[in-house]
Amino acid sequence: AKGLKGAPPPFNGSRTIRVALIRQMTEGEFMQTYRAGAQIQANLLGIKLIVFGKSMDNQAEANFVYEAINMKVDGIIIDHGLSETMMKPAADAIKAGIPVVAFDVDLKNPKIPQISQDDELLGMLALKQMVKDFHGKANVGYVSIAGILPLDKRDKSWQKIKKEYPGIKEIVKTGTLESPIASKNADQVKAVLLAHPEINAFFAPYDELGKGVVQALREAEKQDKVKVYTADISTQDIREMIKPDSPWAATAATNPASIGAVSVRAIALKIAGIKIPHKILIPPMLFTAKELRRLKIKNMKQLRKKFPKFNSVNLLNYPWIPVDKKGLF
Amino acid sequence: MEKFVAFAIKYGFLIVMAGSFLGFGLLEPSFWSWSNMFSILLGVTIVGILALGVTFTLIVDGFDLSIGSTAAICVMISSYVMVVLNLNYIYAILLSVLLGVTIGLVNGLLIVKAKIPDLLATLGMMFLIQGLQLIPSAGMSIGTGMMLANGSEAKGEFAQQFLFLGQGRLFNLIPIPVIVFAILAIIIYFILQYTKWGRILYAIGGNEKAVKLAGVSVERYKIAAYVLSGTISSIAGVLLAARIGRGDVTSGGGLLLDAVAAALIGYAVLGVKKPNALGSVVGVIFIGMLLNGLTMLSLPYYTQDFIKGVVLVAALIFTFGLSKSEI
Amino acid sequence: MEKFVAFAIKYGFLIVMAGSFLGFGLLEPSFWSWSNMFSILLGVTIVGILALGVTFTLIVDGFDLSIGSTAAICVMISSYVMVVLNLNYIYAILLSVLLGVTIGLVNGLLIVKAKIPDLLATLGMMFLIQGLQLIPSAGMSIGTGMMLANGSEAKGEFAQQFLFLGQGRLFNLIPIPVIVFAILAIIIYFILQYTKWGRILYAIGGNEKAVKLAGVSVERYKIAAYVLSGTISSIAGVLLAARIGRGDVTSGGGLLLDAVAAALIGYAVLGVKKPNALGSVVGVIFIGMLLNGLTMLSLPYYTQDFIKGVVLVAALIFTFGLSKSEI
Amino acid sequence: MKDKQPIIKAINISKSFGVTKALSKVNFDFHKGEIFSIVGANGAGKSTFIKILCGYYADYEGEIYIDGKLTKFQSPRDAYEAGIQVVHQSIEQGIVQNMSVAENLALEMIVSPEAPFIYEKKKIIQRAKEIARKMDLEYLDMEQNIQDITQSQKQMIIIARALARKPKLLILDEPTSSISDREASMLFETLYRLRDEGVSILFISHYLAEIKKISNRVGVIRDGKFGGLLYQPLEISQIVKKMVGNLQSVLERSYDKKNTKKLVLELKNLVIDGSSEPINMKIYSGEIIGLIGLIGAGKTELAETLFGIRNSISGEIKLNGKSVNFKNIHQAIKQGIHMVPENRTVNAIIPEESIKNNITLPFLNFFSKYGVLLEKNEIKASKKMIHEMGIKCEGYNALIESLSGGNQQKVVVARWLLMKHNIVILDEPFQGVDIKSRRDMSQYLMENTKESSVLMISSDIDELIDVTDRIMVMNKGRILSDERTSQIDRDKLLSLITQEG
Ligand SMILES: Nc1ncnc2c1ncn2[C@@H]1O[C@H](COP(=O)(O)OP(=O)(O)OP(=O)(O)O)[C@@H](O)[C@H]1O
Ligand SMILES: Nc1ncnc2c1ncn2[C@@H]1O[C@H](COP(=O)(O)OP(=O)(O)OP(=O)(O)O)[C@@H](O)[C@H]1O
Ligand SMILES: [Mg+2]
Ligand SMILES: [Mg+2]
Repeated sequence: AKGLKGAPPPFNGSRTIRVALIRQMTEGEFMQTYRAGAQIQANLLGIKLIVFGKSMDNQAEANFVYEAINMKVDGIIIDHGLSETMMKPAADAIKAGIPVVAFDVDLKNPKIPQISQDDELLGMLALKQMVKDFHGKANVGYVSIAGILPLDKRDKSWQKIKKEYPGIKEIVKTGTLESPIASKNADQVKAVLLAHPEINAFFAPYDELGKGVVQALREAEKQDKVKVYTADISTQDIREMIKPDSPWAATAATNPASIGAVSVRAIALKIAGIKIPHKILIPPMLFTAKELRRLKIKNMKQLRKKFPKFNSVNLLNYPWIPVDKKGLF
Repeated sequence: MEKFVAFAIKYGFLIVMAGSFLGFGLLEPSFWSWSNMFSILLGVTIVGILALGVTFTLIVDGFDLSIGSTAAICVMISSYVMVVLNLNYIYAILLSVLLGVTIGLVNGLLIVKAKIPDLLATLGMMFLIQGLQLIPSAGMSIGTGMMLANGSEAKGEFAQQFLFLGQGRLFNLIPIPVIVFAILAIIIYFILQYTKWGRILYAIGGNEKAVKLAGVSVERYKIAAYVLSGTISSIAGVLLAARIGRGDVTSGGGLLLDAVAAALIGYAVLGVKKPNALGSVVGVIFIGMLLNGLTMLSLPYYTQDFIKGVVLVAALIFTFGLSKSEI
Repeated sequence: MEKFVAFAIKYGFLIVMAGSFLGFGLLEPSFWSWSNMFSILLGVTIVGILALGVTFTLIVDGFDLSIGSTAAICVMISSYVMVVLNLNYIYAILLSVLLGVTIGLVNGLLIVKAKIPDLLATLGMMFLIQGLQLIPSAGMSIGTGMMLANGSEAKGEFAQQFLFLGQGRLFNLIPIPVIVFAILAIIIYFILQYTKWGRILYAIGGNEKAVKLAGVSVERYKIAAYVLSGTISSIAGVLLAARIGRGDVTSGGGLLLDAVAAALIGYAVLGVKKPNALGSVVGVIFIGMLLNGLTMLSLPYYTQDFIKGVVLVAALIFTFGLSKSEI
Repeated sequence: MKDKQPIIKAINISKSFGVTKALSKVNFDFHKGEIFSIVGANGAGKSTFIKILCGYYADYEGEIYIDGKLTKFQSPRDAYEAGIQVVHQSIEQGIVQNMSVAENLALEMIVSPEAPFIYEKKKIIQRAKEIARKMDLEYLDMEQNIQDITQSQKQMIIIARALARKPKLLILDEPTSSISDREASMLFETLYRLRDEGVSILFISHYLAEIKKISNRVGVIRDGKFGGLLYQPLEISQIVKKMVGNLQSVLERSYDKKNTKKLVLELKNLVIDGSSEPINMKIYSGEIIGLIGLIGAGKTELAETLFGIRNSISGEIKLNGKSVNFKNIHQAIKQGIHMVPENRTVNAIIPEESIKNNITLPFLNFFSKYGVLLEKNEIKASKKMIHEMGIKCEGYNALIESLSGGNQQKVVVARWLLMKHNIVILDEPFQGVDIKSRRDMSQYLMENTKESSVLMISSDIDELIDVTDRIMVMNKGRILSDERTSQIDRDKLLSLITQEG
């Protein structure tokens, strides 16, 4: 391996570094972009990234940690998962002398730095926009699924908002993870719209769910009467949001690619023996359809250009760590 | 008494269905609106078309586990052709259908020529396709603006004509996919019920050897059943791509089981106890109606599967349990 | 030549397996370590136990689609008992197994007494259980500190002894679930191969009517097969709960198809072309090994399904395609 | 020889299947040490009666007394325990596919409640060999799969198994319909021996000559009702009369044979497989030819070669003077060669379909236009066949499963007589068919064989003598004789059939 200028060992080229990225979910745009970001940062650092993942199989995820230990990798990134399941394997990895960092899963171990996107804030940003748009009074359809960790965290904000603003009423709750997620949710939402014509806003704190809602509104021809608030963002989402008649009002998001990159930087620093903070929080941003239209943003590339803070999270940056210049983050 | 039982077996399922239809409507009048009827139908088209496909293989006493993944790979191929390769949507459709035919043909050959049991062969095929669909886009969903391997962004778009297939409406009311579904259902019903091909397919399911000894090329018919299953699945895939407007890697997920459930429920419709096109269609509409109605009554989503299961099992006991038969 | 073909059919699969074992080890030496062997085994235990369960129903020429959801509901029940009800872990295990027995019994009765076709009955059951598992916790995952309906927090915890079942190791090397799996596999292998029960189950699969006329209570054996399938699935569920340490609603997901795949691959092992315990175990280990090895060679995850499918289909063609058989 | 008290007494037995009343108030009793035969037309209810007696149908009406005690069997097991052993009519119901020959023979050692828990192959094989000895089956490879042996061997295995249990009452439902004469005589010897040991035997057959030969008493079932008892000395004509009423005594051909002689099928030095000798044969129009031989003589192989299922090694098949070489069945049918295969359950019947659909199956091209079925034509054609062949059924739409064996066979024959043909091959067409149905079928063939011809394969001489114009003997793949039926010497024919080498 060719080393990096001014880098501490082992990044000075003394050997190949292997990092295991262990994932709970592999599908969905968020996950894919996260991975792309991690991969680019790993390439820049000369790290060989080995990705372990099987969609939503928690026990397999625990097992992957042991497989990584067997392979004697230099570091492990645990990307999502259940704390109960992943705590012990992660502790075992630490015991085996392999540094671990975690993203969006609380491993309750002082030796494991926790990277997380602030899900509660994410939900809160979108909801606050809703409160503003509706002046504190709205009949809301809530589309979410319990039992999924980030969604559960965003649910907390929803409960808070309801308490805080009694004018914001939850009329009905639906949601399904059956694939194809968007169409299945669209079917449900259409039924809900017929049964509850009074609904004038939707909170769908995950963009796949949001797409379903938007599709349903279009098919029911109610896109001008209802507004939709979601989380996450992608080119697909932007293209929908900027349509002149789009009911999609706002979405709160972090840039998964930069989280991926931050995760890899964190593990690299751990491998190099450099101390990093225990809690690393990636702040979300709010994007409204109005603003996107005003700035003539049509895709993620333009979004990243126009919002440098969103594009490149300035965390864990060291002079010897190269950063992608092509504009992914 | 005997007559009553016979009646119950024949019409029991339809009565339950009519009952639910009435019940939902009474509790929630908007359930009965035309637009809701079509939204139920639209919701079940993809699964319904797949159920029609799997019916063919069930008739020849086979099984096709690869239908869901065939539809899913067609979603990816359509998207790839339009978005990444930036080609005309006609190619997207043609390539998808061609792929469906090929998958069906390979299934058929594996089963008929290599004599691999149907479940086994199509299961292998299912895994294979599930893997294959991820490769062109390296596991990513395909949409305009996606990053390509060379770092540039995909420029192609879903053609408006293509999207119309999934999202358009006739007379501003009847969704195009529903029309496709209806046409397919009628054709398939007709073929199975009124042509010699249908007759022979059923006969093969009854006693393959006897049909062979009657001078029929059983192998060809069996292969044809799988080719049809693959082709029909690919049509479902094209419509699905047009509906979601994106090459979503997760799109194949629940399709298989839902389609199989519908086709199997079809056995109970009219008490024929055989795979049949009408039954598959009714089965799929029944499930769709149930989900729609229950959602309207705002039953929590997590009770819906349960109720679906209860009604299904009840209908089955009704149909099969009542008919006395020797072993 | 004939001999060679016979040899190939009998040992072809094992040779491919040994070949992959060698290949992976040569490319990645840590593949061969003991701890990695046990990692592979640990990774397949849950699916492996389920595959053993489904083998019983396959033997009597039936099918059990509800195994995955049975395991999943046992995860929820175990968690509910310990976390929400705050009871001893022994109750968690007992209740889970009781539930498994009940589900199996209901399946058996639906199939044998109500004469509902196996696929249909167990599919209905699958939906039903999938729905049922969500109801006690209103669709939420169950973990310590979760909010209960009455607004308080759940106080119970997963007992250490319970977690040990899933996460503990013997001699600090052999994972407990692997030991459970091995014991179950040996018992089931023995029953199927060397006792009259096993013989009778196979005989029923061969010709139910003949066995009935020979004076065997076929109904009882068939029900027993489903009860065993349910019970074994519940054991898998308990282990799964102990492994993940949480009542996770999504835990049932891919279990069914993976288990069925393993059991069906088992047909090819030693060329017996029948469901068998040894085959199911080898099948599941083969899949596990393949995935482990390929991951170590850092093949992207999205190519793994494809390779799995290719190897599966190839092994099948080898086993079934080579053996000539008359119609 | 008879005890006063019957060991089994069945009183007023009735049983219905849905609307079909299969049995109504049937009374029989069986004594120690006698052979009691039950006769009746196809569908009379014989098999149903037996299935009640052996506990297979628990929901019958009436009473069964065993040794004077009222008994109600809930399952076949109960009947076993009471000492009743049954060889059922269908071979498929007697053997277990997934098992070896030894396991099938020693099935009892595996399935009975007293069977040892641990399965020991050696003991099973040992026991199987003991059982096999009783019916001279030691030559069988005990470990081969049951699927790899012939039908008659399977039948012998089932019989051997039943004998091994030393039953009080042994029931045999048409045991001879798929075994050779030699095997049958061996079976009879065994039955005599058992009878003399005090076993009561209940025997069912459509071969009235057998019935006459071996029975002490004969009971008749007619249309599900008790049809009377007959005692020694028995007369076939008397049995027939009780069974089905008066039969036309001689079959007659209703046309003049002389002016129809045209060579339809000619075999020239046809070699079917490597070890067989060339076959030569000529069949003319209007002829009904019999082909007789022991089981395994190669009759079916010849038929299959003519029908395009197998390829011949050398030689020539000429049809209406033109040499033909069929690559598949379809081509054979196109050239007007039709064949009714042996073993209708496995080879011919589509169980879940109607009589009509079963009849028209091979000729759907004829009954359809652009692939669309012309159901009216189908109905007309099948109604005609049902009527002409005297198929007893509720109508053309009845499921074939609901017919009795003989009537099912008539449907299968009707299938191949439906369309014009040059020659129809009937492979064991009368297996399990009652005398009246046989007569009906034969009569139909005689009336309708004018431009075409019939090749009827059988292992029963009397069957063929009744119908055919000429009989050929096949022995180990060779045609040993070819004579006009009117000039045949029965004994000479028999010796040709069985001669060795
Ligand atoms: N499982 C069944 N379901 C409906 N009807 C049946 C069933 N079994 C028999 N039958 C009917 O009962 C009657 C008696 O049938 P059974 O088999 O006892 O006749 P059989 O005297 O044995 O005739 P064969 O000589 O053809 O064997 C027939 O009319 C038959 O169609
Ligand atoms: N299923 C089988 N397995 C093995 N050998 C067979 C089988 N069937 C037939 N044979 C053998 O093939 C040869 C010819 O059999 P074929 O069936 O033509 O005889 P057949 O005269 O028609 O007798 P059958 O009355 O049994 O039909 C014989 O040597 C026979 O033993
Ligand atoms: Mg009978
Ligand atoms: Mg023969």
